[in-house]
Amino acid sequence: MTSALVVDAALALLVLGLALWVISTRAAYSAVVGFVAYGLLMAIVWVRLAAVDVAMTEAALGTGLTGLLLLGAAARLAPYEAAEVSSRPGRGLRMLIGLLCAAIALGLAAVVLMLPDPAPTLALLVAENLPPTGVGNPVTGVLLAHRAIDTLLESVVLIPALIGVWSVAADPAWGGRPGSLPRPQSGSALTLLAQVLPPFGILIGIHLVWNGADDPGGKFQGATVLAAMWILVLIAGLREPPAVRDQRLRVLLVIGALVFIGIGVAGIWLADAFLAYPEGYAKPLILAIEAVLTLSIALTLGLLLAGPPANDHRSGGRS
Amino acid sequence: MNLALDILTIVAVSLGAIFFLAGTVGLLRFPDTLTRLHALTKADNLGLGLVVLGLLPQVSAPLAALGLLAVWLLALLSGATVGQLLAGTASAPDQDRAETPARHAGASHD
Amino acid sequence: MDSSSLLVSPFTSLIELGGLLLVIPLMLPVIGLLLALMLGGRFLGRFMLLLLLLGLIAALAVATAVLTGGDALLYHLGGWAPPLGVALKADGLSAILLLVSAVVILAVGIYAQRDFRVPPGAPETRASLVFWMLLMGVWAGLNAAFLGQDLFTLFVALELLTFSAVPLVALDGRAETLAAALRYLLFALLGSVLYLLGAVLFYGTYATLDIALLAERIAGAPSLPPPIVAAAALMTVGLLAKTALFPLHLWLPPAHAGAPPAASAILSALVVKASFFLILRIWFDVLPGALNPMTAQILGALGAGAILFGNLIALRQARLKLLIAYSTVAQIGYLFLIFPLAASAESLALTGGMLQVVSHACAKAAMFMAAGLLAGTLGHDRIRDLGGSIRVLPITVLAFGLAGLSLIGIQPSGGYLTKTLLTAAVDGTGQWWWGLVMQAGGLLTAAYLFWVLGHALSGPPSGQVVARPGRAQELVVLALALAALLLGLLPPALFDLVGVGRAGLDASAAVSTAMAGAFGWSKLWGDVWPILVVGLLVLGMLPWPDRQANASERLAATTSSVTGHWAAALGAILERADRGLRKWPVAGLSLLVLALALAAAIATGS
Amino acid sequence: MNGPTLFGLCGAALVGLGLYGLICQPGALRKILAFNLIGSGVFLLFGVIAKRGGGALSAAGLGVDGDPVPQALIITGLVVAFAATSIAVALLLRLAEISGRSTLERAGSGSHSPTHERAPAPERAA
Amino acid sequence: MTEFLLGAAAFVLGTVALGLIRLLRGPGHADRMLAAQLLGTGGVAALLLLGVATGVGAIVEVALLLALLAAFASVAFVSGIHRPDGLGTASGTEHAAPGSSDENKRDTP
Repeated sequence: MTSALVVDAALALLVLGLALWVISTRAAYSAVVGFVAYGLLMAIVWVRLAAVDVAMTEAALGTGLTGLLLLGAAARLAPYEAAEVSSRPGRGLRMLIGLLCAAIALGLAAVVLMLPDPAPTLALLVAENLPPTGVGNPVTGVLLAHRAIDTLLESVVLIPALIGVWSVAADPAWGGRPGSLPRPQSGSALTLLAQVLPPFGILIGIHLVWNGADDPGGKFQGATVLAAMWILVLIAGLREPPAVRDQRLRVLLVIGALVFIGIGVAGIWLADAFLAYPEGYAKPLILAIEAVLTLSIALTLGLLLAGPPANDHRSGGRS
Repeated sequence: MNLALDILTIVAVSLGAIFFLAGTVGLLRFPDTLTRLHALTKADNLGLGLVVLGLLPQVSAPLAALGLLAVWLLALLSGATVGQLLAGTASAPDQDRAETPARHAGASHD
Repeated sequence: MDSSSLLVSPFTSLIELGGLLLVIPLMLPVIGLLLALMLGGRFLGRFMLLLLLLGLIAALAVATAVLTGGDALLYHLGGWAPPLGVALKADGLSAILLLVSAVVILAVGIYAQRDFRVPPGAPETRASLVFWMLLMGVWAGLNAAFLGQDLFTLFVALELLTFSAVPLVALDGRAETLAAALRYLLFALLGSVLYLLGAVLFYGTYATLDIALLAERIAGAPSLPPPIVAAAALMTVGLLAKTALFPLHLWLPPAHAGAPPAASAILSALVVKASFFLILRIWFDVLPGALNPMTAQILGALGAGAILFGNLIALRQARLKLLIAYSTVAQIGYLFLIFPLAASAESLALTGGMLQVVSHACAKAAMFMAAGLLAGTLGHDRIRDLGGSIRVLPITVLAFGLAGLSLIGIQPSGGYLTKTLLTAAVDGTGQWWWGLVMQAGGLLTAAYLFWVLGHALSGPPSGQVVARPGRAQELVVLALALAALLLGLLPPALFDLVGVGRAGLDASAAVSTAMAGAFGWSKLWGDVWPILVVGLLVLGMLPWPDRQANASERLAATTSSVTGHWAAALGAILERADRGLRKWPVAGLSLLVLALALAAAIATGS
Repeated sequence: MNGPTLFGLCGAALVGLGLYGLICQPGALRKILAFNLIGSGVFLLFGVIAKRGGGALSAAGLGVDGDPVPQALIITGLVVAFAATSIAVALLLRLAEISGRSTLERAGSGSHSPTHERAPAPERAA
Repeated sequence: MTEFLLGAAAFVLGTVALGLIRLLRGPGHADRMLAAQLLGTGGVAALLLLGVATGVGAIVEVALLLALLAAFASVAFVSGIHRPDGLGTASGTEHAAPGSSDENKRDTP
């Protein structure tokens, strides 16, 4: 097992080095590039920790979507960056804060070493209680049956987040199309990529959702891939983002959570509890919820990236 | 037979690893962005291809083998596109304008 | 019993649902949030009002069920019992908070009908859709935080709350409010991530996140394991950051003062209470035995600091909304006095604390909305230029004053009852210094209220009326203020609610002992005369009509002659200290120091 | 020393680094990045706990590798963190757009102080 | 064979980590992104090696996702890098904010 440990040590060092880079480098843009690389490595770390579902989410969200969001922001903020240095805290204060942060990190490290051994776990309990849910992937079972409320609330949380993003729009622009994405590029390579990649991506996304019931994968991962493909098409200028006032868009955004709640409420009569599934129907219901949620989440994630509504024509700028 | 496949794996994976090394060296030693870009896209795509080739005999399920190939194809496709896009940026007529803020930021850091 | 059947009868069918009843307050706002996006449009406000009414009925039903049943309502979501599943629970504290949120949000909903209506001709406006949706989001987050029994579900609830509250701050889209919202968001995110870290350590030690199971397992351990010590410190500090307890209050004044009045009311009255409630949950439900004297004294000291500091800074504010925001900083402090007092007088302290939550929620919502009406009518909220506003907005100024009486703690307000109970607890524990802080806090509160009211009452109207407020708006503000003022007259039996679901807490007995002889003329006089003295002092500093011409010189002269140079100097020093403390790196430093200090305090006690 | 412990220590260090960045970096975008680092460190700790829990079981020959409950919670947490990041970025971009600054504090003068509004406004002296 | 594959994974990771020096040195954003891209490809290779070595089939899917989204991030980078200069767009009106985008202009006021 020594070479496995070498891999782990290399990964841990790389992750720490990149984190240090992200914190300490001067230009925000370089820090963001470092953060994208960091996300990539974290995906590998998750694989090393036997958390393949998490690795997929990290690869899709941490590297892909967060990367686009932050790279775009860094590019747009670059003109203002030089002014930041002047409001940096003084050296003494920084050193004091650094010392305290180090103390907290050391304390945490000590706590990590003092965690009980053998570790307490719910893995066994989940395994025992997986059959009634009808799914084979325990993570999916936990997300959609045992702790369905977290997943429900979490898909709901995305809606206020989206409203928060939309809320910074200028009043006259309300109702229009989101305007934060990079302008369409005329480069043929991008157009080609935006034509070739999405079919692959959509296939992978659907595969992830469909397979997520029994193998690693699931709606978040699938939805993220779909969102990324959609954004790619938008960046290439092949499609326009939908207007915020669009009624169909709004229905699609909330339909996932509403269906989830609807099935949950039906569970009160059919299975004696809110968010319970009637015996024997658990798996099809879970798959149905996942399918609709994937659609809503993919749209929401895409729109979170697309930013607040701007004046109707995207290249028209906003005043 | 098994031994032959294992040897194929070892050879291909080792070669792939060496290509990665070559790509890294190229990235570090070549003088400007454009040459680094060309060195990198060739080396890492070949490296990944060789690794995939080496791993193919080690997986039993045909679906897994397909997955491996798909990974490589995807990397090839995106590598080529991104390479072209980056090259377009680097060699655009108004390159100076494009690169100025970057250079400034980088220079002030070094 | 006749009275109890009268109480129950309207809700019989709801109460029969048992634990399932809890799903209604949990899901109603969520459904409202989702439908609001789908429907949008001109009549959103009316539709939301309907949901708010339904929510109030559900909250009333929960409170009735908890009170008459005498035990907490418990529900296992999906039929999965913890540790695998997630439980909902409404004990007395949850029921009270559900109810007060429903009442305050309904009041705000009525108030906001006018502010956020869609002008004729427009299909929908940004402000209207965003406000109503996020109001639902806040409500959903609050209810989930009050009902959740799982530390991670509570984390998601907190995030739902934060994501909904932050954009409300920046609703008007000015640069200052955007900066305030961003500052609020980033500090709140720091708080939530520390909270999550604590939850992770809990899971790593006991493999469950359920509050009841954790309490059981921790009670069974001989001493607190180190990860739990760290978890308690991190979660407490994270939640303190979200509650904006001094000295972590950097984000609160600009955020609460910059938001539209309806949003300020919600943020100040309710949102900060959710994270406070989780601190209560952690210390009284998860770790009931671990609150050692040193930890309790630290929390109490921060509370005392908040009371003194917040009130003093409030006194120096020139803008009404900022004054009210700093008053919130101070009022949060009272909530943390219950930690040192709970050691030997748990029922008194907890009941007092809950009363403070309720009365402050009503009073502060009323004050922010009253300030909103004043600002909307006069076109500004500068205290010095409020002259004569009583003639323009008599009901509003009256409501502001009545709400203020509750904050000062005059009979029969909720604030008075809070003070009585906490003072009884102080007497019981012999920690006289907290009593001193409360007295000083009351007097300072009186000072700034007289300052504002004095300006509002005196002089001719000093400006033109920009717009007339709606009659419904004024009445709803008055109703909330009256609710805060009359809270003390509630039948003592209702205070039983606080003790429901917690062993050995007989709230109403403690309350009735403390209340015996609390109301009466002699007592009232004893409370009122120091306040009158303060009032006279403040009135002496006011620019009266006959001296209007050179009011500011007079003011400077009186200030220097009556209270002396040292007061002005002290004020300036405090203000600088506040500005320093509210700098981001300094606040971050305070947070780190607090985390380490709390960890040390918890560790030494265990 | 084994892999999970190594990553656990790494997670602790990430929390410390992120805290430092969040507190000391003046730029708001850098603070957002630092918040993501802290979050990632916390998730990493949670992942280590999941792995340890699974390890104890697989040592007992049960063939379970990792506790699915923390893994599910991490996935939820990652999505929530992304939502938080997107709100923060939207607020920040708008702030920069209309005021030309990308920091929480005004450069030089320290925090935005309410006392700026204390100056009496005499234009209403009717 | 497992040991060999793990060793190869460690080697590839180490090599691409070396490439991160380019991240430190820059000098341009494009060079930094190249380093990140090398890390992406190398990471995918390392993942595949790890997946086969440990026999977890689903890791291949992680690699697939990583490859897909690394491409996406690069596109984001390439389209993002134009923006401070308004390159590739007809109008640069979006950045009419103070100081515009030009380094030199910013110093004058």
